[in-house]
Amino acid sequence: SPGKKEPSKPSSSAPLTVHVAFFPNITHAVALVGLANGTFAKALGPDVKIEEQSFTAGPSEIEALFARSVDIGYIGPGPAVNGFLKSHGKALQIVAGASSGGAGLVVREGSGVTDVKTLAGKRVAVPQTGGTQDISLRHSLQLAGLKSTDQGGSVTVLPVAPADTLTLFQKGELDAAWVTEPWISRLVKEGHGTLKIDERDLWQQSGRKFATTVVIVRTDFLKDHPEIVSKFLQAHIETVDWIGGHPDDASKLVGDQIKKLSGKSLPADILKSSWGRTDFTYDPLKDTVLTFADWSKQLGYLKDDRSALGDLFNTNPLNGVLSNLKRRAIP
Amino acid sequence: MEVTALKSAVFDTPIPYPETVEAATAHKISLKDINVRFSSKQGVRSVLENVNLNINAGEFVCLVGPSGCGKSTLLNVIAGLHRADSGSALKDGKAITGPGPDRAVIFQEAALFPWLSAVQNVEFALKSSIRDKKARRAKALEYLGMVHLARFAASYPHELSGGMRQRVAIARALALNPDILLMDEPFAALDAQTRDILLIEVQRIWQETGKTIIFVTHNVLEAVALGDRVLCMGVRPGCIRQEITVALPRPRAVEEPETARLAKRIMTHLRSEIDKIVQEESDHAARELALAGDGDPDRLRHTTANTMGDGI
Amino acid sequence: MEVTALKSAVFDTPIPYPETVEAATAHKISLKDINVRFSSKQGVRSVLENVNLNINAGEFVCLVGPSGCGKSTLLNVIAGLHRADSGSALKDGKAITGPGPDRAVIFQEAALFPWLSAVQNVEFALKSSIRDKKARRAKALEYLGMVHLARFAASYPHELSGGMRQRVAIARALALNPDILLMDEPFAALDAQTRDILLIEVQRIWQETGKTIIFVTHNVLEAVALGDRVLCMGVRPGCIRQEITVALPRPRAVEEPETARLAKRIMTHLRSEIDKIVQEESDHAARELALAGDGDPDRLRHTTANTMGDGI
Amino acid sequence: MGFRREWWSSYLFPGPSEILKTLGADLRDGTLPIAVKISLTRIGLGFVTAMLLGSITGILMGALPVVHRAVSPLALGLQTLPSICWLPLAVIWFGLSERAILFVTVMGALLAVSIAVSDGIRNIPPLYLRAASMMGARGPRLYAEVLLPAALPAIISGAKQGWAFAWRSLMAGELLSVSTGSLGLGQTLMRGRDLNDMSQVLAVMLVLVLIGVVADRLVFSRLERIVRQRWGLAVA
Amino acid sequence: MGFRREWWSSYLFPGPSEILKTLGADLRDGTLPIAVKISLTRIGLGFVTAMLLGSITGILMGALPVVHRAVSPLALGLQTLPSICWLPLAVIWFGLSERAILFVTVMGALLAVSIAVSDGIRNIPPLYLRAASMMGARGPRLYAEVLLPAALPAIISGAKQGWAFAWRSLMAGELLSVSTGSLGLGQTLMRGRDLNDMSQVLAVMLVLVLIGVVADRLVFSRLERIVRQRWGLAVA
Ligand SMILES: Nc1ncnc2c1ncn2[C@@H]1O[C@H](COP(=O)(O)OP(=O)(O)OP(=O)(O)O)[C@@H](O)[C@H]1O
Ligand SMILES: Nc1ncnc2c1ncn2[C@@H]1O[C@H](COP(=O)(O)OP(=O)(O)OP(=O)(O)O)[C@@H](O)[C@H]1O
Ligand SMILES: [Mg+2]
Ligand SMILES: [Mg+2]
Repeated sequence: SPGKKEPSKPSSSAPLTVHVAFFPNITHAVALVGLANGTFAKALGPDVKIEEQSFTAGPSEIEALFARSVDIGYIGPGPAVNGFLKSHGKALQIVAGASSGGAGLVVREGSGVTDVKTLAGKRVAVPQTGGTQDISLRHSLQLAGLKSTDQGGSVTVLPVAPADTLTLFQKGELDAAWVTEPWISRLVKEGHGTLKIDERDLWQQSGRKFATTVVIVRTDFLKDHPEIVSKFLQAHIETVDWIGGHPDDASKLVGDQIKKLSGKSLPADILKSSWGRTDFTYDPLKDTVLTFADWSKQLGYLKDDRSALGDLFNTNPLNGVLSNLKRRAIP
Repeated sequence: MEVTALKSAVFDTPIPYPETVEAATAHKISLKDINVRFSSKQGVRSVLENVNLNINAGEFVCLVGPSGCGKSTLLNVIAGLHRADSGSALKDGKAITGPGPDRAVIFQEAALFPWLSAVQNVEFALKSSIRDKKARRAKALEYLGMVHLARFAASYPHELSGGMRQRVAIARALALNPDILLMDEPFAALDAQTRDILLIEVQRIWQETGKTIIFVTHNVLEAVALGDRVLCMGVRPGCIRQEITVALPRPRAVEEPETARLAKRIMTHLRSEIDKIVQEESDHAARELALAGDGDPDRLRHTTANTMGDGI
Repeated sequence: MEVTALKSAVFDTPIPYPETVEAATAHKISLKDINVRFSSKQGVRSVLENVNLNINAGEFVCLVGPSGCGKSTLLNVIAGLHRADSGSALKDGKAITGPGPDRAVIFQEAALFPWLSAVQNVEFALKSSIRDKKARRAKALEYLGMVHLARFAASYPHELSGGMRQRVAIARALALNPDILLMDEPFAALDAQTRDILLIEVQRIWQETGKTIIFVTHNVLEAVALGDRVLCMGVRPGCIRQEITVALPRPRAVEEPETARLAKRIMTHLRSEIDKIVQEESDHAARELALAGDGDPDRLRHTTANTMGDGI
Repeated sequence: MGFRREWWSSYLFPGPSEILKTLGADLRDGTLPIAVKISLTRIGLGFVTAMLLGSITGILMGALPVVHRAVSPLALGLQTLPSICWLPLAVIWFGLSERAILFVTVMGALLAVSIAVSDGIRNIPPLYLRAASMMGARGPRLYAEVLLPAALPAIISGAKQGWAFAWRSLMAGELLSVSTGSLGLGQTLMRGRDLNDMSQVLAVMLVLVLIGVVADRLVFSRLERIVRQRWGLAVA
Repeated sequence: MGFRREWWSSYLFPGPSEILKTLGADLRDGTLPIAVKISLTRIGLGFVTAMLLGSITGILMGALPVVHRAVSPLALGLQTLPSICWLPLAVIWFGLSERAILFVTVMGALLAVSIAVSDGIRNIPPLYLRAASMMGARGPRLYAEVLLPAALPAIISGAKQGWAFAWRSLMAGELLSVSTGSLGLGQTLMRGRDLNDMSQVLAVMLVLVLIGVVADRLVFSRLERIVRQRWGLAVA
């Protein structure tokens, strides 16, 4: 186990501060639980201060990381890839995974949609053009031989803020929506929708897993403080394990944290059903991220292909910790 | 302006004006027990106190008095631009509730609309009486010509001199063709010659149309030359101190000795009033001086005496 | 105001003023070939044309002329508030490049700051000369007392009557204690009595301090009573038509026959000027009438004749 | 850690050449011209509507003290609301339609214009009002021929504020995606931001500033010049 | 589908009782009082800073035609930029700190105030300027004792616009994550919106409007009354 701080470091008596970013969201449960339980603090020791940074959108978190105000962050793979490419591979790297699942296609009662093929002529919402759900939807459409209206097809794909999606669902202005939790649960409950596709089912080849949240590290920070990143990842793994072993305690804790951070609690039933559709893992699910990138390139959202993402993943610190724990390394 | 024969007759009438209330309804304008007060940080200031005044239809009444005695305020009350704190103001026996084009005012400041050219300013007054644009323009130019400003019809107020602005205001008021003309020192900014010409014009209009005119002036000779009656106002409290009926034949000329003699009488009346003010004011100023520089501009209070005017 | 002995001497001097350029540097104010033009939508209007004028230190010069002839414009040029289009304007031999407190102006409109009380308005003029607040306040009140407004020191401009505002402006200009006083009809809004008192005050200041004063007035008698010289301006083009040196002993009274006789001479000079304007204007107005109502207020053009003033 | 406070981050802020490249690309593939056209159409409609409605409410607030007392504080309160407050209402009332975007834009500028017009009218020198009422001008004629022109310099200044509010609100309103074919500048901006594509964001910012400059030169400054000249406000 | 155009839908839109319940809950658990306190502190600082800086730049723009020609169109262009454009700059320059939020707030109002002050100064009746220059007032004295007071009615009106801009910008600026203990009204509002919790959104809107009303009553209207009375603008 790592020793005390290197004596070679400049004699800054002030404790080092690590800025940890996350969303007050179920898919970010590992961060919420680990911070609440003190797992991270314990692992980093008294000389390192953790500053929590709560975000609501990936791009802002990337911006803050670019501005060196974030060192380690929980974030969706989309913004992580964008951030990596926009900084020409210099700003950040993915060092671990955090969650999987929690996305899918909800259709409105009475819309007549039964599967992807029947989306022809319908209006479908996604949270954001070029985002993960948009890519998943368009790829699924492609597989079903359909196209969106902007490509000369018949399916109207609309980027709509999730909050508005519910309203528009209720008003009958949308037929379906490809969204993430907790919106799946809310569309089902409050919008009388049905979950027609659980996105996990589309990823049979990776064991019904695909990256929803990953852990990124600012590259400079990793260079300067590899030991802190390792300690952080150790705590991260510990927390993933703990969540697996204590799902009820964990979900309750997450609910409390969301309430504390955003001033607003999720209804218990929404929390519960969202929790059920989300998996937690430290595996970055590299292949699924790269597959997304491929689709993204096909759809014209990305200019670069897979080859530009060579250094996106850095699993060395994670694998170091895993080997210490005598666990199987991540590819 | 050459006048051949002049007669004079002066009647000093005591005030309050001794008409009964019933009779008041027969007058064009009837003010009864008018009081106007202004309240400001310095407290309440009584400007008009128990002013009683009846004016017959077709009368030409001149108003003279020291600066700040309430002449403009009195005109405003009649115009309906200022509501008296108490007392009744009637026009044709009906209470005056607000301003109206039946009582045109020539304000002390020209009060032209800066966004309208001279001729447009006059046209504004004609809008309700003449619908047809061409006819309205023609009429407006006619009135502008009357004040010798036809050449400046298209000029905007800021392109005119002070006297020219005042003349546009006169043209505008005349264009309203009102029942009653309230003129507040309308010729103050004009040279004597232009003034004379306009005076003749105003008298002609008055005689031809039978308008009722109340004319504020600082020129006592002018007042005598114009008015059927000259009202001398005093200050503290502001009220009509003297009322002089001028029974001279018209047209009258300011240069004539008869007019001048009458004017001199009025001036003597006024002088005592002004001497009083000057005394009051300089006493007060002297008192202030001792306390001067207490730092608070809004709280000037009285103290002991001092001499004045030797500080330059 | 009673004057015992009067002598009179009038010299009509031809213009342009026949001084050499070299000599000009000896004058307090020296204007040479001043031209002022205004351009507006109606084209370029020449207001002052080749005005030449020299004024000695300590001189009291009165300026008379018909409304709109360019008196205020001439004052503005001397004040440095308006730059002549051509010609040179010198003060003490140095070119006038802008306004300054050495040349105080009493504007035709009072031009008080509405956010300052009467006394504060006067204090504004004193800010650079008196640092101490108490002393400044005292001095300001002194000047206000001079115009009989000490009681109204704390009043804001909109709480004052027209004449009172004008008096505050006079106090403010005097407070500047300038080298040169440019007074644009300063007493137009005042009653005859107050006017007389202030005239005496101005003359006293002038005699005691040797200030150079240029005084615009419409009252020719007043001009004669006050001025070392009376300049008669004319219109189209605006220039100094007549220059009359008044060599009467002081103090002079407007009531005296000698003064009146002199005034009458000046008025005769002026009348011809004004008759010319009236003729011009009414010709023009008549021409306009035929074209009236063409709908475009900005494009008034000439046509045939018509009679005036019979339309009411 | 020494660079925590650098003033120009190359990740976040691409250099001018990169911005120009993005601008060029956006121009060539038509994204930008279309976005500008769409947003200008929307702002035109929204701004004009806001000016009209705002002038009417402003006149009423300015001319009638009762209305002013009742409405003016509320107007300021409502004007402080960010546009995202109006988005849900827009969606509920107008669905995903151009009218929803128009609604958000108008709501952004309307009360700013009202406040400016009403303040402008209340600051008219009383002398003009006295002259107008003396001449018997009242009702619509008083409003149209005296109050509005007298307040015009203030109204033009207020219109600029309204213009800025309208743009900011449009940028928020365009987050409502009406149809995939009609991406305005707001959507282009947001997409750049969503993709952390700062050169895209800066390119749109440049275009926005440019539109503002042009609008000022062509409309506001010109109007101001005319009005100030005619009103005699131009300092010699 | 019969309800497509209803104006108040009970399931889309909470009734007053539900909003009151939310308000009550927010008050009881301290969310709202804390958020109000935090946001008021921020707006106070931001607004005052914007007024100060805006007045200075506005005076320069208003008094110096050269500066006006150069800066005025740019000011309008920059003022149209939505606040999200300033967020990245704020993060780079100030990190995730209170100062970043302050920066966004100030940038939201600064140019609006500048424009209002400069327009106010340019609309001053030339007579006052002539009187002032005749009395030798120039430089700082001219600015402080003549230009500012003469333009004050216009400046107060502009301050209201600045106030509205500042709030809207603060709402955007508060989306910057600062530290978990300092949730302002902006974050509360955004959370409500993110969760489509309309009763929360409406509760915050109510609070915002209320603050606006109170600010108008306590500050702006009061100032206006004093100024208009003293300037003699109050219509009799
Ligand atoms: N800004 C301007 N644009 C166009 N013409 C102007 C402007 N200012 C003044 N004038 C013209 O200049 C002429 C002289 O104006 P000025 O104010 O000097 O006259 P004045 O002799 O003072 O008259 P008054 O006795 O009426 O005050 C007038 O005919 C006026 O129309
Ligand atoms: N709004 C006001 N507040 C306080 N006092 C006022 C107000 N308006 C007028 N006054 C006072 O009323 C008095 C009379 O004013 P008014 O204008 O009627 O005088 P005036 O006779 O027309 O004088 P002048 O000949 O100077 O024009 C003055 O003393 C003035 O101070
Ligand atoms: Mg008066
Ligand atoms: Mg003049």
